Amino acid sequence: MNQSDRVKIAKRVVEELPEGAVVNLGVGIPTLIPDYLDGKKVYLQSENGLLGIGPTPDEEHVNMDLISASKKPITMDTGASLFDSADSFVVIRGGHVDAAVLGALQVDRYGEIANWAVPGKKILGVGGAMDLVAGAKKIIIASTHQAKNNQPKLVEKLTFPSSGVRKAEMLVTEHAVFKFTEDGPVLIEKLSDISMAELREITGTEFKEKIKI
Amino acid sequence: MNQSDRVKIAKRVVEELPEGAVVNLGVGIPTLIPDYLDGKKVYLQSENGLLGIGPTPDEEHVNMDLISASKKPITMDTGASLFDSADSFVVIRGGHVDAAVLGALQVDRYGEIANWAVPGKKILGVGGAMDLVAGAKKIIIASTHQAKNNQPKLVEKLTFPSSGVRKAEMLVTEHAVFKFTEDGPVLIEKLSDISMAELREITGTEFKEKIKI
Amino acid sequence: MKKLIKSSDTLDFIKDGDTLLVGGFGLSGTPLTLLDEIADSNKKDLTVVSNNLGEAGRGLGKLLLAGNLKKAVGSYFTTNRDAVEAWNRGELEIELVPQGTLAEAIRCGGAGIGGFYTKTAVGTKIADGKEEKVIDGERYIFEKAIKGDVAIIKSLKADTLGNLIYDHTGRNFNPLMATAAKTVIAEVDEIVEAGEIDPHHVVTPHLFVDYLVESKYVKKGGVYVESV
Amino acid sequence: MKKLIKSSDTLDFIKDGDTLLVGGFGLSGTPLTLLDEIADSNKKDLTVVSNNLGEAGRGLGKLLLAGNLKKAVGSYFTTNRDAVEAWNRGELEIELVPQGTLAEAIRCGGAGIGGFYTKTAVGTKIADGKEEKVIDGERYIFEKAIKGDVAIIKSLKADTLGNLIYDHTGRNFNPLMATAAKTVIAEVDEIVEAGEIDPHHVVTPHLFVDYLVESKYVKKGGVYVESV
Repeated sequence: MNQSDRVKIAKRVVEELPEGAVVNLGVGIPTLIPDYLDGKKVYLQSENGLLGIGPTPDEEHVNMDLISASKKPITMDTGASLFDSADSFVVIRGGHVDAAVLGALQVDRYGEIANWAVPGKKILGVGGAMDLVAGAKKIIIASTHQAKNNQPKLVEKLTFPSSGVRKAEMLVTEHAVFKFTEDGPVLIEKLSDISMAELREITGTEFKEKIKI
Repeated sequence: MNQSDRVKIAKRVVEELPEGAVVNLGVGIPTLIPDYLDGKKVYLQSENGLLGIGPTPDEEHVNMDLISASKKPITMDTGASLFDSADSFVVIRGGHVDAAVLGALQVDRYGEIANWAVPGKKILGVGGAMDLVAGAKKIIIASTHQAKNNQPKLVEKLTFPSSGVRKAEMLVTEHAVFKFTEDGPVLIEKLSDISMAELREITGTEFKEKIKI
Repeated sequence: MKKLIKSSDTLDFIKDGDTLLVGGFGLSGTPLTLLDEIADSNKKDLTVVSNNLGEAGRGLGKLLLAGNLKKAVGSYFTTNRDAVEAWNRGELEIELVPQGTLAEAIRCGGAGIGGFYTKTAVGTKIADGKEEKVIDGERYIFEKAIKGDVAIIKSLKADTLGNLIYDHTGRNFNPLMATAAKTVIAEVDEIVEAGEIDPHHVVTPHLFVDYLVESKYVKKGGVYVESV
Repeated sequence: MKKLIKSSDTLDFIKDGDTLLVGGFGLSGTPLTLLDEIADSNKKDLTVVSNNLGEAGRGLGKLLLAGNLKKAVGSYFTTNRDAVEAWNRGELEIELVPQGTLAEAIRCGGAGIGGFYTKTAVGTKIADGKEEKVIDGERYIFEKAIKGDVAIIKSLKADTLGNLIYDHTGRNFNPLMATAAKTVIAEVDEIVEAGEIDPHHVVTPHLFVDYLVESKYVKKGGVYVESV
C-alpha cells in the first residue's frame, strides 16, 4: 500500500481520539498518528513504562534507556511520568487507556481480533498485544483493507489465532470505516471512491451500511 | 509487669537480631527495642510505607504524614525509603522482613500465634498482624510469661483465634527463652532466678530443656 | 485547568449507596476537606473502603456520626470507639480485612486482575468460607479484587495535568485507590505547573486522576488545621 | 560497603539449572556486565525469565550463543533471530507469556501471592489448559506467580545501602525482579552515599538488594559501550 493511504488511515483514526485521551499505539500504521494529530492533544502511553511520549529525538539526544515499546528512541512530553512494567500494565489491563490503536492480521465480523500470530508459523512473540486487547476502553483497528496476498482482513470467522474475547469497536482501512455491533459490521463511512460492489467484493464478510451523506 | 522486666525481654530479643537485619516491630514490648540496640544497626520497617524508622522527633519536628504503623510521629533514618501500602506488603508478605517481633495473646506449643482477637469480644481490628505472621522470615514473640489474669501465654492449644498457620520461631518472656520445634517448645535459656518447678507451674504446656550452662 | 473543581462539586459524583475508596492511614494522608463536604451533605448508605474509620469525630469518623455510612471495609477499627459502638448497636456493618490483603485487593481492582491467592490469614477466622488452594505445596486463600464508584484521595502536590506526589507515609493507600474507582478526586495542598515534577518522581500518573480540589486545611505544627 | 562485589563474583551465586530473572526491555535497562560474566562462564541449563532474549549476539543473546540456556520465559522473541532458530532446532525451550501477565506474575512471586486471575489472553491459545474463573460476570484465567533463584538487574544509581533508582524506561522489569529471587544482584552505573537519594524517590528499597556490581559499560551517544 502506498504511503498516502497509510496517512489517510492515520488521519481518520485521529478523528476518533477525544482531546486529552490516553492512547496506546501499536506497530505499523498506528505509529504514523503522532504526525497527524493536527493540534489535538493526546497522551501517548508506552508498555515499557511511560505516559507522555514526545517527538523523536535528534541523534545527539538519543538515550537507549528512553525508548518506546518498539524499542525506538523517544523523548518525553511535558508532564510525562515513568513507572515499572507491572504498573504499566495496571494502566493497560486495568482499563485506564482511553483508546488503543492496533494493527491486525484479521478481524472477525463482531470485532474479535487476530494480531499476534499466523497459523502454522512459529509463534514467538505476543508482547503487550493481548493485554491491550483485554484492557483498553476503546479498540480501533487501523489496517489495510486487504493483506499483501489480497486476502480480506475483515472476515466472517478468524482463521488466525485470536488475541482475546474482547472485541474491537472500530476498523479503519484505506477504503472504509466500520463499527462493530452484535449483528456484525456496519459501514459508517467510505474513505475512497471504490464502488459499493467492489468494496463488498474485497471484504470477507457481509456488512450493513449506515453512511452519513 | 514492671518496666525492668519489659526491658529485659527487649534486650534479649535484640541478641536474636542479626546486624543489618530488616525488622518489623509490633505494639507493646517490641516498641522498646529501638532503645536497646546497643549500637547494633537494624532497619525498621513500618506497614504504612517506610523502611528506616529513625528516632522519635521533638515536638517541633512532628509531621502527621510521617508516622509509624501505631500512628506515632517518627523520623527517617539515613537511607530510608518510602512506598505505598501495596508495596509495603510486598515487603512483609513476600518474605523480605528478616524478623518480626510481635506481642501475643497466646502461643501454642508449636509456635502458632493468637495475637489479634479475644474470643467472645468484638473483633474489630487485625491491621497487618496476619500479614506479618504469614510473611516474615523469622517470628519472635516478645511477651510477658503470663497474661494479666495470670493465665499462661504459652499453651497446649490455642483458645484464642489463630493469626495463621505459620509458626513463630521463638518466644522470649521475662523468665525464659523458648525455641519452637515440631516436638514442642524447648527451653534454651532462663532469664530469671525462677525455679524450674515454678517455671513449669506457670507455663501452660510441657517443654523440653536444652539450656546452655 | 479543567481538572480543578470546588470541594463542594465532589458531591455531584457521589450517589447514595455508592462505594467510596478513601485514602489515608488514620488521619495521615486523608482528604479531610472532601470528607467535610460529605459529612455536611445528606448522602446516605455509603460503603467506605479505608484502612481505618479515621478517629472518633475526625476524618471518616465525621461521616459515621453524620449518618452517611452503611458499611466500612478496612483492617483496623478498634481505635475509633464510635465505630465499635455503632457496630455494637447494629448501625454499621463492618468487614474486617488484613491490611496487606486490603491493599492488594484494591490494587487488583485497578489492574484488571479479578482476584488473587494470598498466604495471609490461612487457617484463621478471616479465611472462613473462602476458597483455599495449594500452590507449590503452600496454602493460600482466594481474595477478590475491590473496586469503588468514587475514590477520594489526598496528595501533597499535583501538577496542572493531575500528576501526584505524596508526603512521606501520607502516601499509604492513596496511589492504589487512585487506580480502582470510576471517578477519582484528589485533594491537594499545592498545584504546580505541568513539568515541575520530574517524571521519575511522579507517583500517581495523571491518567488516574479525574479532578483536583484544593485543600482547606493547612499544616501547622505538623498537624492539619482548617485554614479558614 | 559490604554489598559491593566484583562482577565475576556473580558466578558464585548461580548454579547450573537455576532460574535467572533478568531485568531489561530489549537491551534497555539490562545488566550487560553481569551477562558478559555468565556468557564467559560454563554455566548451563539456565532458565531465563526476561521480556526478550536481548538481541542477536547482544545482552541475553550472548548467553544463547554461549550455550548457557535451556529455556526462555518471556513475551517477545521474534526480534532475536538466533532465538527463533535455536527454538526451531529444538535447542531452546520457549514459554510465551503476555507482557502484562509476565510483569504481574513476577510481582506476585515477590509478594507472597501464589497466583492471580487476569482477563488478558482469555479465549486464546495462551489460555489453553489454564483454569478459567468467572468473577462478577467477567472471564479470567489463572496464572501462577514466578520466582527465580537469582535476579540480575540494572540500575542507574545505587546508594551504599543498596537503594536503587533507574534511568527513564530502563526501569521496566527491574524493580519487580528485585523482589522475586533468593539472591538479587544489581549492576549500577554509579554508587552514592546513603542519604543522597531522597527517600521519596527511591524505587527499589535496599532490603531487596543483596549485592551491587559496578557496570563496565559507559553510555556514549546514548548507547552503552564497554568502558575498557
